[in-house]
Amino acid sequence: MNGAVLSRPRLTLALDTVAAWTLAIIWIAPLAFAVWAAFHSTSDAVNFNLTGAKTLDNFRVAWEGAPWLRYFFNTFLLVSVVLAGQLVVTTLAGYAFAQFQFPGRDVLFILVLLQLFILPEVLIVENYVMVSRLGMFDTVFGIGVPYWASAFGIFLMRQAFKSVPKELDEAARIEGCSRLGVLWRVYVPAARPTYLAYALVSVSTHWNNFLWPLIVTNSESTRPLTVGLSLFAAPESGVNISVISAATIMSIAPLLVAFLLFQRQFVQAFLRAGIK
Amino acid sequence: MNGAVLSRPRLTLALDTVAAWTLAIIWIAPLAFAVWAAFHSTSDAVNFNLTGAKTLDNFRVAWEGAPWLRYFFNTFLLVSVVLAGQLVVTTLAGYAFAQFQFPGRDVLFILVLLQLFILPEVLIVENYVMVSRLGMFDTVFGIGVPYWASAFGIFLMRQAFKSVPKELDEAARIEGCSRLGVLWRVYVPAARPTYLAYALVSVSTHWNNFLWPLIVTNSESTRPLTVGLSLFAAPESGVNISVISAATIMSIAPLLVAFLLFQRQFVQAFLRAGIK
Amino acid sequence: MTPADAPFVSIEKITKTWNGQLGVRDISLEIPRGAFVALLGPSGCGKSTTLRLIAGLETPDSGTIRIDGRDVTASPASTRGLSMVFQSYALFPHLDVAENVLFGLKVRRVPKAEQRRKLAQALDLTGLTGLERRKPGEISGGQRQRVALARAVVAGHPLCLMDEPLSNLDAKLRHSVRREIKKLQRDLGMTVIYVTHDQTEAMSMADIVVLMKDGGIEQAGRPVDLYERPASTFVAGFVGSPPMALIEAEALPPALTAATRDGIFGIRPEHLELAEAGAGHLHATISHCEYMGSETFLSFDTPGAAGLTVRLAGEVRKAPGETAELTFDPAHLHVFDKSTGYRKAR
Amino acid sequence: MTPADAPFVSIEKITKTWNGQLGVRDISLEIPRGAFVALLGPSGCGKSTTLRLIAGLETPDSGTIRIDGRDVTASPASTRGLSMVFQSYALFPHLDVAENVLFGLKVRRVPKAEQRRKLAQALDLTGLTGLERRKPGEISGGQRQRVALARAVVAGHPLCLMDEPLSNLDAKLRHSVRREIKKLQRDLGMTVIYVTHDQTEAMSMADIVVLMKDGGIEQAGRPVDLYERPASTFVAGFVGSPPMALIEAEALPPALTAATRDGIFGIRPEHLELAEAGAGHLHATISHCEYMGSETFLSFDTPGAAGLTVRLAGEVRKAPGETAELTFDPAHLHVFDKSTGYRKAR
Repeated sequence: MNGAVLSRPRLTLALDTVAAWTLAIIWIAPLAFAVWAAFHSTSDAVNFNLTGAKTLDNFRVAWEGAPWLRYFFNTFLLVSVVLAGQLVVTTLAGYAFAQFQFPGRDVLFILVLLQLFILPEVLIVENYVMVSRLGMFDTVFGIGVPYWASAFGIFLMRQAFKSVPKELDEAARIEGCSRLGVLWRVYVPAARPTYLAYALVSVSTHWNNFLWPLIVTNSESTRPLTVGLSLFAAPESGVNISVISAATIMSIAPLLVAFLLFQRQFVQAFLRAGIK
Repeated sequence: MNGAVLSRPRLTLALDTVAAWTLAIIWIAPLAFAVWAAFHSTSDAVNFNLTGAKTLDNFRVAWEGAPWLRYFFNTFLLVSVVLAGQLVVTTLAGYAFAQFQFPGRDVLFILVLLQLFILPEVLIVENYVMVSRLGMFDTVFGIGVPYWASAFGIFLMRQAFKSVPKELDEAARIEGCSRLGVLWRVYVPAARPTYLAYALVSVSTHWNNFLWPLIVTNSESTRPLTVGLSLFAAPESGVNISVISAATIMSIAPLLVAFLLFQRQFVQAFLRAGIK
Repeated sequence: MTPADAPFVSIEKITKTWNGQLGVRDISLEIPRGAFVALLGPSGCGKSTTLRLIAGLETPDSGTIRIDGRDVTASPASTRGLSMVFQSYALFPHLDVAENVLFGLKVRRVPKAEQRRKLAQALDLTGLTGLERRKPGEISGGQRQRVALARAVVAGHPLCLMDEPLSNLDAKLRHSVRREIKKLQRDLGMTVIYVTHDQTEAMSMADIVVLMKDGGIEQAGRPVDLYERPASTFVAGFVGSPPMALIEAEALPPALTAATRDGIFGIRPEHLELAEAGAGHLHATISHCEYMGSETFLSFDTPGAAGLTVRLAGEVRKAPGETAELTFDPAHLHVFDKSTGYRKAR
Repeated sequence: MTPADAPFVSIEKITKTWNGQLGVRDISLEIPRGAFVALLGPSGCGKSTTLRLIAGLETPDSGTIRIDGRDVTASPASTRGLSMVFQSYALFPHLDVAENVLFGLKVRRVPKAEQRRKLAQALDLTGLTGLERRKPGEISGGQRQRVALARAVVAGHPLCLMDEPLSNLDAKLRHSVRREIKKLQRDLGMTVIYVTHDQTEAMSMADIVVLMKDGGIEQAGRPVDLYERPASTFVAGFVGSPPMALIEAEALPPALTAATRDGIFGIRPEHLELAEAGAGHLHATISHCEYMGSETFLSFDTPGAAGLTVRLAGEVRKAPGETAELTFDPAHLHVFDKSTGYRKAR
């Protein structure tokens, strides 16, 4: 888009840049505030005293306040179970919707879309009854399984598989591949950026998820980070904003570190999934 | 994909169909249970008594239990404010990311992606502090504004705009369009299916959203449906599963009706946004 | 297994429709072993459908397809023992050149040593040696085309299907790759079925040209048969560059057309000449004057005659709008039936 | 405003690079009003870049572009007063045919009545009347091409740029649309700058052919100049179908090359003939035999000669591998400098 360097649109460009940056700053403000509060005393934090002394005390207090290692492990297990199930289910379902003609396909696809409308949160009472009946209350599977058949994931995979040129499918079949062989050797590799992008979204969503785990867990051995954090931060426990911020930063630190470390790959994955 | 009708993959096809239907049934089970429970007495509902008599009592009880009309209006206002803001912001930001080369573009895009990782829910305490400082506590704008700069929406629009052939942009410029003219006359119409699909996802997400409105509202005049529903369904209020199900069905009825009425258009929008 | 003179590929009364839309109708064709057969025709004529039916990418509604004597009508593509070159080349973007070429051998679990040997051979044959580790996105269009060819020949299948393999190349490259494909086919003794809409490709490469129209076969034969004895006005107007002019009886002197007043008369550009005033068989107005370097084509408009063109050596400068007279040796006239368009016995 | 004989479009010492990658280097070109100019060359030669620079879709690093005497080097595309036909046609998929054609007039807020009048005119000119309400997805490739043409002519801009407008059409259609474009240009008196990689298109349509190579202009002139006096071996090998054969001095009898032992000698296919045994200037092996209907091209391999081809009338059947002798009139030899490739004065 070299046209953007033409003289006339320069003003538009400058305005756009300023707007974009303002937006970004507003956006990042809560995170920035959390980081800043975590390293300062409560009085400095609530008074926005920018010259206050830095301290690590908040982290020490937060760390000692709850079994964080157990929570980290639970969350890690949870996102793994969710992601593994999602990858299998969305791949097979996405492939079926993208490339097969089977009876009732359109009705099924409408049901999938319906899930995008009626989010599980609103049916939380009914989901709770279901999970209890299936004996999965207070287990990692109980938290994870309802998310396996992710409508968004199926939609995304269907989209990625649809964008694979039909000739590649046909060429693979002529070269001797079975239906599943074509899926494995052609579609899955072609959708790699989409897989990576989807995995990132899934991991971060379930790392951050709160409401459903809160309802379905009631013991320390299954409780994920977010629920632990909310218990820790509940008004009854009497901890202050700085300590809560420290605990929050601790909870999202693995995500943040992973994001910063693999930034380039993440961006690539999103860009490439986006270009298709 | 007529190849699917070949003799050998018939078995695969049959298996796939059975699997897809099983999946769909498990999927739809909570919703089906909610509908069923809403029309039956509590004892029939919890005992899964399939022969129990139908009743509308639950709806009567639920309707009288809370100011639902006010809640519907609040939710309607909320999703409108959110969607209107999102359409403007995601269009401009998506266009900038897709077609402009400006200083700091990549850093900004990384910040956008970061929002996909660090969901607002986890920074809920910090968001609360921010919104209170800006004087938007307990207002519709307070609930809605944090969602305007939707990372997912920006990403989606960028993707849709990227998929517009460069020649269309160039042809419009040669025919006399300015930069904004090109956006309005070429990119926005080309992205129509994406807009429709995104609008549907946004409306349903914010119709269903619960956690943030719960925290940011504390009066009947701003409280949306979901928060009203949760107050109504809270254990302290002592209502039973059948009445809760009736209230739930009532809350999501507008979405369900809209979905069933405009099914064909919705599916088209998703399919066409998907084909790109 | 089969007698040596049996056709290698045989199609019997194949019909294929989609929701009532015609693909091909009741076509039959026999292709001898080792032949280069071009399926030629305008878009929508059914040539690609025919190729896809042979490949097994579509199943016919009725009819039989035999390859090497075996009835493959219901067999999936993967078991038909053939290779195919796609218009888009259909290279796997995530695999490098070597992996693309070896794709089929890997699927069929051919031993590694044999894979290596065949790869070296195929790359050598197509002049790709040294590019093994490049991805398809990193090589030129012409090189991609060769990778597709290498993948088609590496398995050593005796039958290779090609779907407009040259249409994504530029004019220069098209000409040289045309020769390479022809050479490859001859050297390896492959049977090639080649789909194209370009009569130049079909005429210059094929042993047998099958000209299709509206889902049926209009004429099948050697290139020279189609050129010198076109079976219908459609063939006459499709083959040749520029194609045959078609003239109504009324536009010609009665003496020439006395025998068949209900005919359409065809004449090739090379058989038409400019005549002195008063000595021509036809009066016409120049509509276009196209200089091609070694020759100039003068096109004419006149009522009752379509595609009148004269081939003149070197540069000739004439302005559109001038009138001229044309003459020809009546022995070169082709006669077609006016109502059916089919050739009349002559 | 400008004297009648001033060039309509003039390009002066234009250079454009992308991150060090060459687009075009220091090219200058003058285009008279009403001319049909073809920018010809292999892919990557800079012909499309030149067109996009004139259109205002790219800005040059240095140099000046003038249209109708006005310096437009820094003007955006929308103010240059020209129209463009894209290779992909660039029709807006959400607008119907009429809205596509009128797009520019609507943007410029031309009165409705005038829009209607111009639309009717443009549709009539391109034979699209009756298709006004169809979407681009509902019409054929050839019709889409016409919509793009109609959109280009409706505004009445005196300059129209075309970027390989025929490359998405099939061979038959390409030939007829070629003539339509030429006729349109002549009838409307437009100045057309036409990019193509196909020398046949360039030679048959253009008043001036600009042959480009590696970002520079190799030769600009009338088609007959390029064909009969190619400025370099590149031009000789690019223009003509088949192009000129290029022969090293060592491969020819010393008597013919005595004057210029350090030359490369070129000869056109139509000037080569098969000779009786012992009477030829060159001995060569037949490598390909391509039947084209009205003629057959025999290609030959021999050390020191590239692209040796003889044009023979009608069908000639020769097997590759046979040897033959070739003769020619030495007056038809073109002589090029061996080291630079440029034509030697003759």
